[in-house]
Amino acid sequence: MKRTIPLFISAVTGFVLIATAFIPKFVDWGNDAMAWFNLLAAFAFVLGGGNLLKMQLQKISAQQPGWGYSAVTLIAFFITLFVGLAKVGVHPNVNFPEFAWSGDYLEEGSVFWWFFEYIFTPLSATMFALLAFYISSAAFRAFRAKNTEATILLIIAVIVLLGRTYASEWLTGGFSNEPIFGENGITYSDFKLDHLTQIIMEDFTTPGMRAIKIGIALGVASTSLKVLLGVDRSYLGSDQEA
Amino acid sequence: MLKILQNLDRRWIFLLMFVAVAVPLIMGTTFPETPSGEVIAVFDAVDNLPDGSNIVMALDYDPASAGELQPMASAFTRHCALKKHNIYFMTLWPQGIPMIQSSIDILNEEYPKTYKGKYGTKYVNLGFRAGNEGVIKLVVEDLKKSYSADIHGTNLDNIPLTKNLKNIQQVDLLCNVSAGYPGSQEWVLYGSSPFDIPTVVGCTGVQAPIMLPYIPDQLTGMLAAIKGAAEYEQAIINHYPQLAENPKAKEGLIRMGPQLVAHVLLIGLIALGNVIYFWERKQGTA
Amino acid sequence: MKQSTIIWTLLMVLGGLGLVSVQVFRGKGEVYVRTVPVEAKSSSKTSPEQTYHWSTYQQVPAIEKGNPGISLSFSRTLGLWVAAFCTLAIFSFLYGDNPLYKFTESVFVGVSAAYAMVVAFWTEIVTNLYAKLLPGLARISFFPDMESSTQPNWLYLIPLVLSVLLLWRLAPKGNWIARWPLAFFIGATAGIRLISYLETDFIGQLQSTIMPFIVFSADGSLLWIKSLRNTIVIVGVLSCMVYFFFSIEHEGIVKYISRLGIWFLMVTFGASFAYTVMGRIALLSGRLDFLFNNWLGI
Amino acid sequence: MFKWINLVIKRLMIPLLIVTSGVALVAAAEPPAPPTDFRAEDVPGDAGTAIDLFWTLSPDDEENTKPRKVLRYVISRKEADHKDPTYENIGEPTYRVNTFRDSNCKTGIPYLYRIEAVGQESLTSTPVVISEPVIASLQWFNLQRSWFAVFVFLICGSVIVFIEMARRGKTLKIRKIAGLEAIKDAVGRATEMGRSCLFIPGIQDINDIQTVAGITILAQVAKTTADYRAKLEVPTSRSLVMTTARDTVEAAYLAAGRPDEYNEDDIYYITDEQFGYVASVTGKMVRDKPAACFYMGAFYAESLILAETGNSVGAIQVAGTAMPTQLPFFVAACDFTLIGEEFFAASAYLSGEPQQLGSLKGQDFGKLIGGILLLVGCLIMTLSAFETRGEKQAEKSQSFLHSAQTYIKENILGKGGF
Repeated sequence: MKRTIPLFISAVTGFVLIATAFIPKFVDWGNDAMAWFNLLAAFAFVLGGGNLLKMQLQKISAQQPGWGYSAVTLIAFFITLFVGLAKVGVHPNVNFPEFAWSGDYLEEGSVFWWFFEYIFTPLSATMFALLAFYISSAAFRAFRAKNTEATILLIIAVIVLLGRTYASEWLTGGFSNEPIFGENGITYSDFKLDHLTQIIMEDFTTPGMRAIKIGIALGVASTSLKVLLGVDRSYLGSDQEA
Repeated sequence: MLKILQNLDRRWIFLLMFVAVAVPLIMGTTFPETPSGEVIAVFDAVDNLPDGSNIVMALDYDPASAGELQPMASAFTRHCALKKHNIYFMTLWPQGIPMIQSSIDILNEEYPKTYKGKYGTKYVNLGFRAGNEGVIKLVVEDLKKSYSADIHGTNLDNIPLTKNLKNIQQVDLLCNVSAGYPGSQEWVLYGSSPFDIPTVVGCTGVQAPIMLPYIPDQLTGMLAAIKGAAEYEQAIINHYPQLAENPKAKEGLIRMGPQLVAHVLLIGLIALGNVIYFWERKQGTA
Repeated sequence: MKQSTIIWTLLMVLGGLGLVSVQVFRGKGEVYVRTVPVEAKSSSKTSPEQTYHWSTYQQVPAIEKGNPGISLSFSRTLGLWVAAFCTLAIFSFLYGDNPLYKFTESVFVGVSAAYAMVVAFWTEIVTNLYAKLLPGLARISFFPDMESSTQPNWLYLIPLVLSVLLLWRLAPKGNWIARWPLAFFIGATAGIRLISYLETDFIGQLQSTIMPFIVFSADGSLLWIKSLRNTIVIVGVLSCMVYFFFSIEHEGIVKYISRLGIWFLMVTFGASFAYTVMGRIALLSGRLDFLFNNWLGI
Repeated sequence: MFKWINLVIKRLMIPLLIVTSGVALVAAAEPPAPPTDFRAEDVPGDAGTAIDLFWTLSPDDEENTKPRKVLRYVISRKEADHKDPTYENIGEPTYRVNTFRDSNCKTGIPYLYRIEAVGQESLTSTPVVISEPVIASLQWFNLQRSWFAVFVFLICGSVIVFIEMARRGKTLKIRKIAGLEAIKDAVGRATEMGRSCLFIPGIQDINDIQTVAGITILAQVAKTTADYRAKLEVPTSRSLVMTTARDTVEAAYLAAGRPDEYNEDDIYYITDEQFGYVASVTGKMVRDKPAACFYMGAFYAESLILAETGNSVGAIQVAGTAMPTQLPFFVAACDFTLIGEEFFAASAYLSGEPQQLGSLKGQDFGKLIGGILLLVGCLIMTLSAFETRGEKQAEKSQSFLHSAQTYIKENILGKGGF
């Protein structure tokens, strides 16, 4: 009951969806399954909120260090949830003004919109902007040409970094269109940094990434197969958890 | 000297980085760009379509990546507006809804003749659906199972643009602007590759190398990072000089100034760090 | 250490003073809006003459200040300052972990969880579940333009049940039942991934890589640059694949091929490194752009 | 009163209208010529829900005339058997487009299609109707994907066969992985210096396959530290990972015969929050100065902060991850990095679990097929290039090599079917 049914469910769902690729008749079933899948994904957001609630409440009730911040999180969570679900400050749909709830929950000027625009946006954007600073200090303290591999990596990185800005024009803009030797078609301007960058991307990064992708594809396929066949059951967790 | 450099507080480096980005930004320095082949491919994909073609604009990013991707999304929107294309907006990120809104604002404010008040006949906002690749899988097979109504709750059967649309296999172009998962990779995996939907993407620098092998077979073209956005803006301005007056159409170009200074700073830091490293090693062995 | 702390604090204080002075003397950091009156006619047939009135506000550039219909928006000006405060509070983490950062971070966690939940609720749960199961109720509450003849789609009871089971995970007891929806979820993901990855990333990539080593132009002469580039790509893919082939030891010729493969990988990573760096800097300039242009108006 | 106005309007306006419309007609508007050769086909390999339409562009639909004579085409459809059939508009493709797919068909119903070209001022051409009704029929197997089915079968089959072989006790050989030696050296150096080792199993939960691989490698690291009597610390960012890590390390110490040296408190949970976790771990690194740091698992942006701090305290660093975006930073900042699949291979090698080994072997088999196909395909294309060298595009011979080349690209790897 605890293990057999889930294995059965996942196997049936998975194989039906695989079959949709080959048997047109299955496409409609597959679409129904995907519609349910998307609904479950929406409930996963609700589950995420519930989990957050549960964890923060535990922290607060246990008076763990920093429980005050948990309270802040909870307050922010509930206020946002309330203004979003209650459509605070939302006008009804212009075509149906007598339906008070027909408006758009993210309408410009509503409270939920305000939360997004003036709290969520700056916080998330700045969190990511911090990474630029970390990269700068890592550049100074961590990226060392310790071995051949790291040396190649750093040299290429420098070429691409320069080639993707106006620096390539400054440094190598003067390279002329004259052929280097004979009639072989290679000119000095082929060694401009931006052109080098292009060659690196097209002739070296592309094959490298292709091989990585081929490897990942095979890895994904074999992992998926193991899940569907019930060989890999790690997603079920251990029995103690239940 | 070595001692000082070895024990340098990293906050000084942070400050350097801040200055390197802030100063060119305040000065507003811009450099001329020449669109590269990849960007021209994207430009042509949008420009060579007949006026009034159907374009799905999937904006899968959030405010965290807007710094890099907003210029691309705006440029795509402007270019489509200049070509009077019909645009279907959608997103796989919950935070993407306001991002769509800013593109729609461009349509209404800068191209009122073609778009203002023409919701449903020239553009439609499908909004967000949960399910990541599940949504893509569904919209390429059966749009209305995923989107029964648009973002305003209007039934898709009551909207002229979507009334006869069974799925998005038949659109003329798919424009995707993406900040990660779900995004470009998923659109290629579940949309453009199995159903041969012509696709162009604009993606973050982090994703760009990962998307590279798909060009040109599965992807028509790609705008990679802020440089791609700047070149694309330049390509549009070259063809439609009226945009040169619009400062908003040069967002990406303006960002290339800080980019240059910061890149040079980073290269300097890497070089200096390595000099210290080899110096240390020499002292250690001596 | 002490000394540097003092220097940093001084810098911060000076910076803050500078910001305040800019605000005070230049009068920036305010948001102006245009009032747009809305008149909506009722759509119901019983009372067609009834109209509803309200106003919406449209943000305008500060230059239009003083024009008729333009007013200072208190809520949005406050918002701008809150946004600036949040930005600076997160940046303060660069100086060191501090209560201000922790506070804003906690707010962020709460707001983002609730945001995702609200959006998922209105877009997916209400439109695709509630409206499918209870179309009559949905029509009079949220979707007035739905066909009144729409019948409930009972097939959607299945995802409803699965969803309830999923939320059961939060219950203290019997949360093993949540494995059923989880199994559905995992099975579906595995099914669609198996096919699409093999089709696009395995077969598709092989197809794109099959090219001639040597290319001739239309008149039969050797295009040696094109040939060289093709060869590099093919050799690159093959040698990297050899590196990731785990069934043979790296001895003899294989050793050299895999060595070549690792160099290709390093070039790949070098480019990827540069692109990532580029992206991160763009994010920072985007944020500073907000501080300087939207808030300070420099 | 009304009548009078009506009369005036009729008397005055109608001639005026005629005159103006006549002028307009003379000036610009003339209905465009209709498109020709309009035909319909059932879409192959589908469930009988779609019909493809093709036509030759209207002669007025020219590439570069302005203003355009044809703005769009209007396609309508009716059911041929219906009692009272009327054409319904089903789509409006733009100018210069000559195909349309109607995806809203019902299986088995004959449809008639009609196309009109629409020009300036909504003037429409004479309609063109397909000669006989078409039926969308259901196919039981999508033949276009038959070769793909072979590949799926081969790859999945080999994974299953190899797992079965491993279960039956057959030894599956995996090459030596250099990174595993590096782990030993790093622990050895930490012992020499009398400092601790730090192991970070990524920031994802235990259900992530990379975390699992990281924990497998942790077992090996723990075995080595137990042998060398070095101190091992494992801060985790998920509580479940902590529990698993404790079990793993305890077992490793037990196996090494030093259960008394295992200290549960060295494996602890910090916080789920990404940056909070990093701040705490880096703080600890600066204070304790570990001599060896291991990063094995799923990492995001924190990879570089961790590696940087490790470098600044002079630790030997060994990393392993399958995150393509973070690999460059680890390679640049660490002494040794297990790259992508190598990381999983190391885990399979160490754990010896049949399912891990079997799937690794199955993937190798897939790579072998891919590699051979790639090499053969490229060789055939090269030979064919030599064969057709110098021939004009038009007279390219349909030799065996040429058809073999197209078959590989279009049928085996493409959507051509058998």
